[in-house]
Amino acid sequence: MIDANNEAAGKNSLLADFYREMRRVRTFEERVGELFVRGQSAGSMLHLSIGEESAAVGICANMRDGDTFTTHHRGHGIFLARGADPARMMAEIAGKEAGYCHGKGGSMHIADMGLGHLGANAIVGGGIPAVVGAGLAARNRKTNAVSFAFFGDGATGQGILYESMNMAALWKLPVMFVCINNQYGMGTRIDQATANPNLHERAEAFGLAARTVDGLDVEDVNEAAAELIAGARAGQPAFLVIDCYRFFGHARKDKSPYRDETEEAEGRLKDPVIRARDKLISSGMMSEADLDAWDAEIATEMDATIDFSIAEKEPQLSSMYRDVYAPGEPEPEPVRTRLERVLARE
Amino acid sequence: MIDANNEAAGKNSLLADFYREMRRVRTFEERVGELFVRGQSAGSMLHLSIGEESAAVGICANMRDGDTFTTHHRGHGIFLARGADPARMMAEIAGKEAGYCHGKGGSMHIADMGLGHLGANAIVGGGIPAVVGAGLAARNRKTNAVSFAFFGDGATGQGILYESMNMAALWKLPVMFVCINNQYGMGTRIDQATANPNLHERAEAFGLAARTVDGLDVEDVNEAAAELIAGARAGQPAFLVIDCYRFFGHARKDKSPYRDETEEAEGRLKDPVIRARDKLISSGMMSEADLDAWDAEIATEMDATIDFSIAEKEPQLSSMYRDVYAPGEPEPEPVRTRLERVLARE
Amino acid sequence: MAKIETTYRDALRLALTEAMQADDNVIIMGEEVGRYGGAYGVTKGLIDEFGEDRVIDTPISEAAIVGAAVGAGMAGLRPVAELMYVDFIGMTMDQLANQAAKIRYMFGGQIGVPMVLRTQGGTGRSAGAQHSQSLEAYVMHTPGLRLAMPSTVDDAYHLLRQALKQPDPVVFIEHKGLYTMKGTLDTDAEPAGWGKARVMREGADIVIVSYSRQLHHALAAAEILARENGIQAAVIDLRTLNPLDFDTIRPLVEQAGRAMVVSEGAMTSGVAAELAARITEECFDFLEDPVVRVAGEDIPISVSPLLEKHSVPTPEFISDAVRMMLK
Amino acid sequence: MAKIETTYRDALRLALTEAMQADDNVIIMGEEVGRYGGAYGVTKGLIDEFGEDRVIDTPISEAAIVGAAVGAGMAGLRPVAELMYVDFIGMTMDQLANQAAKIRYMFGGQIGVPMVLRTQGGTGRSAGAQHSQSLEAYVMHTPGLRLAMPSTVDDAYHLLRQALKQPDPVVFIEHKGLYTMKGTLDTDAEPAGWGKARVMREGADIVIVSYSRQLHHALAAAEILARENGIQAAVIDLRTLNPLDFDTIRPLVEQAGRAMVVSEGAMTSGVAAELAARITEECFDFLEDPVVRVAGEDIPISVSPLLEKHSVPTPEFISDAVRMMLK
Ligand SMILES: Cc1ncc(C[n+]2csc(CCOP(=O)(O)OP(=O)(O)O)c2C)c(N)n1
Ligand SMILES: Cc1ncc(C[n+]2csc(CCOP(=O)(O)OP(=O)(O)O)c2C)c(N)n1
Ligand SMILES: [Mg+2]
Ligand SMILES: [Mg+2]
Repeated sequence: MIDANNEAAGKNSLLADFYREMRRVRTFEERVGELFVRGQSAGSMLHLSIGEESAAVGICANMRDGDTFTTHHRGHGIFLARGADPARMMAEIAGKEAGYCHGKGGSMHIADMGLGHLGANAIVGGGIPAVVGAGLAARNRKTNAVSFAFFGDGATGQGILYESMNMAALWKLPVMFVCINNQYGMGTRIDQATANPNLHERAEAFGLAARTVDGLDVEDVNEAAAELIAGARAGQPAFLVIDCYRFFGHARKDKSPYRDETEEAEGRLKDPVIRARDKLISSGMMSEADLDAWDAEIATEMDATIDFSIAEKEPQLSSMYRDVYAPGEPEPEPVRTRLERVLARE
Repeated sequence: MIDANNEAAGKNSLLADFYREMRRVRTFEERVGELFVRGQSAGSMLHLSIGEESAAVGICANMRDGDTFTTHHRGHGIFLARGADPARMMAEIAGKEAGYCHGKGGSMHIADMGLGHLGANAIVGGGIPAVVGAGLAARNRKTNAVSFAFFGDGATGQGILYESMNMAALWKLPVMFVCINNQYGMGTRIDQATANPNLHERAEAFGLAARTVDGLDVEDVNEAAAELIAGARAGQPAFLVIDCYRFFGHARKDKSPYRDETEEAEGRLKDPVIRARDKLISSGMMSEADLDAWDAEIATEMDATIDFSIAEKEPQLSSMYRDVYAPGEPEPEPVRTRLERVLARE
Repeated sequence: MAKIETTYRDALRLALTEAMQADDNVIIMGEEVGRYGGAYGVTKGLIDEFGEDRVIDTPISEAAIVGAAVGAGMAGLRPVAELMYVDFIGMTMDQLANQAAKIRYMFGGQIGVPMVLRTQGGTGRSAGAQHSQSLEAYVMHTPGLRLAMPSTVDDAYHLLRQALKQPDPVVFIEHKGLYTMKGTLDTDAEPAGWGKARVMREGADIVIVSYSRQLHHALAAAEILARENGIQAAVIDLRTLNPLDFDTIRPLVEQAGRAMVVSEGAMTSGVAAELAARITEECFDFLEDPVVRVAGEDIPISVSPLLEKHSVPTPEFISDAVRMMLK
Repeated sequence: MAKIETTYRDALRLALTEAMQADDNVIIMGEEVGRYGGAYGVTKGLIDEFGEDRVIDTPISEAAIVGAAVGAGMAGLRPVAELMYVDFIGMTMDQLANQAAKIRYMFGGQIGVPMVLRTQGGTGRSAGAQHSQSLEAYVMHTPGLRLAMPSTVDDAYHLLRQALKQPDPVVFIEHKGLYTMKGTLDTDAEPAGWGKARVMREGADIVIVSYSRQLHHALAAAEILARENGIQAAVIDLRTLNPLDFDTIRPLVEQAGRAMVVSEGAMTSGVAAELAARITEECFDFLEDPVVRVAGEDIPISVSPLLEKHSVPTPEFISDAVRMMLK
């Protein structure tokens, strides 16, 4: 977890920290893919954020304690960049008891109140309006917190985004909308989903501070984010589009037959991890060997998440009825219990 | 029903026709108010379009045979301007069998397939997406028709508007969005509902041709409408905001305590009916006496709608189960019949 | 305060006022709840007492209103969101059923959504097909959502106070036909507990289970039956549909051997179906007759006052139905 | 064409293809229905045959997809809108329940909305709480909406063809667990009529009423029961929930004296409640036991495959329940 405003304290340059964190995200996602291939993930609805690391890292570096955020179905990287424990994440993705949500949520429903993560969402756009409410809470409770909604370009098809932006602007809430434009919603390219792909213009029309930044360079993302987030914290809600490319298929089984290889090859050149690495080396800030050492360290860290998640146990069947309602409330009556009761007639 | 493109055939100037039609709308609405006061309306959810006549008349004058439209809860004027029979409208508002919808719809659910009226709506924004579908039908069936969605400023709070605009622009549909900005949604002034009241900017951001016109002068509305509708017919969907003022309360019982009298008095100066009348007189096109004669004629016509609607009978109770499904399909079983059957045990 | 004569509407407002006085985190948000005072006047004056930051007029954006309430609830507020008509719930069902209802569960119990969604439903104002529905079945069918439907002045106050203490999302559906109803409210009296049904009338011949405005129709029917036919009907007010209090229903039905459920919602796959199925399961051996469902017709509601009236149960219909059972 | 061996998925595609060939007004619209071929592959290749004007990829805008289909249907097309998961119905409920379902009625019979909303639901892919639901009860409770839920390869084709001839809006819910199921399809054979249930298995001891994937669980349970306990269970596939064919159910239940309903949707206020209530009303004097509801637990669905599996009825559970009844 990086705090871009408190880097003096760190021993590395900010860019090095960014690189390290982006590499962690990428490696984690690669391991998620592996978990699936090994048949150990809960299902195949796994959406990797490879290619989008600068969005996760560049934004999260500007978050503060108390800030809150919601993410989408492609949110692993964001949560990791905010400080999540990758082992508990992987366990959740495997549907295990040791996961963040005890195996009930999975890849698309990870949350952690400790880190202000109000939850990933499997409904495109579903997590967006919550930040308006969190923004109201921040305003009324004077916490000085900002609430962030992360979502993809596809979510700009959802009406609730506009309702939420309108409210945020009207009430001058400390809210930040982060649109990760990876050019695709499943098989639909952004220009096949809208006549005007300059998405930030919509936000402007509602009165938000809005811009688009190229996600290739994490430092650019960080800079744009820092500026807009400062505004948001002061009551000018903002909207940032981060342009990037979805390196792989929509979910684990999608081989992207709807786009050609040339396009993919070009898209993958837009690699924020490699870009940061090249910059670190060419500027002489770090050597290739140092970076390789980091990468290896990270690989080890992430390998362990797989072992951990596989070794952990499945949730107990009895936990099924827990947490529908608050602790202390009666659990829903199991169908079997009901039947036994109904059929236990004299 | 005026056809602005075919006025050579008419014996009056276009402005005179506009005036006449706007007066008919206004007088009809006044009679609706009277019906309520006389306790003869079905309920009190009656939303009068007084002050908005130029929108109804200026747009409808540019419609053609085969064009379709949806309206909102304040849609009497639009339907009338499109050629509705005011007596059958009034009967519907009274909940009578002789009404357009046989007393099932009422003020907020009048429709008429003959005139392309796909229906008024009691859901704010509820009728908007239908025009996207009607636009698709026009495109695929090559009918050259435009489909119009009429709605109030308040409907810009509904996400479905943005979803619909995006689709219309993406598919280049012959669709026209008409936003009647009467400055209020119930007790909420437009600037209390959004940070940026320049509503047409939102449509622009989605790729629509968009502008705002002052509704004071029906000729301005007609002109703006003609231009945008021509574009829409050619596949450039459009959005027109018509600025006006809601002269009276939201519905019949609302006395608008949330706005002060000065504002109301000023707002009512923005009167498209009086403006047209003044223009006709000052330009010498028509004399005051001629216009008075028209007004009197219209008053008589509209008075008759009240008598008609009061004299007509209520729908038959048995019609209750009709039209849930298509003719020929079994009607839903009445609860009473079910009970009789269930309790007729040997 | 003790006992006061008041209305359903004012009792609701009192509950909101007291809750807001007691806890700064309670906020109200919805269309026209502030300056206008609420479409049915429930929140009148609250904006003056509590200010714009706590009584928040929103744009006409039902989905985001509910969604914002979800986020507010997660972030430490106690939002009371208002949906002007329950008929508009369709726009909010994703936020309500996929978000509010499931957040605690999906996130493994980390957090709940302590919000109340106040709304109103039902017939009686010639408001037509899109403003007259009784859609509680959608809510009752959604695990994770509590559902309260007050029928009395007393409960307008007490149930709302109780709803505001729940850790989980509560959909609180008032009835548009009850706002002007007068009654006695004892704010100090120990109310019936949250999730507990109330026996409103004793009677050994049949048990009528109802809620919201139909409770009054059931009581009226019971009066008619007692007067005209000497039939004694017990009448139970469910008060909440989730939790559902079966312990109050069971012994009475076992004793009477006959039960009827009365609901304004459409019959098919509605609340009445659940209640009938449940009573049958639990009391099968005691039933002389099948549990009778008296519910809304399976049709949209017309604006015509005549058709509207007969689209849902009337006291006459209920008493007829009881007579049909007992003849 | 006559008899072919095919899959549920391909049978659906065949029905769409033939309908589109027969009528230019049939269009398909939805997310990923074109170039991608549908999230579950049902519409694969159709865009090549019928072009972009008839197989329309939409933005991710469920509410407007349904709303546009309503307008298209009113304006002369015959739209087949696809909702990728029935879990997303929450965003469309206003367009579906307040518009599509009520238009014919509100407008006094002037026009209908001949649209089909194809979608899929159910558990089985560890897709979590927001992608695994069975929400047919919301639809069944809404007057004006037809509801079809095919369980067999044969019905994937025939029911969809029939749905495409209906004058009223049809919600057509497939099951994600059935797409790869193989079976025989006879396109020439006279299918069971629209709105008619089908007896899938005879049996004198108990009648199990089900639909969609649970029909197969019920059949599997019947096999277990026959084999292990000599119990003969009749199994009925409802095929459509609106219309609901009671004439097929009644005589069988009257004969067997025992009935069970099996549904994947959550128990409370769900389809199983309606079916249980209805069977009880119609067959009360013939019932030895209360009608037993075997349905989804009243909880959200977990991503954990273990919890997911036990959140809905399994064949073992169904056979256990029958044994409990008959012991
Ligand atoms: C409301 C809703 N509609 C459709 C889907 C199915 N779906 C899941 S992800 C996705 C594409 C989303 O695209 P985008 O928002 O750009 O995010 P990305 O996958 O590119 O990160 C779709 C259509 C969904 N989960 N929720
Ligand atoms: C979805 C929905 N939300 C709320 C309402 C209640 N309501 C009816 S009209 C109205 C105000 C609409 O304002 P506007 O769109 O500007 O139309 P106007 O009344 O000014 O013509 C409201 C909030 C409704 N009918 N539908
Ligand atoms: Mg994307
Ligand atoms: Mg307005």
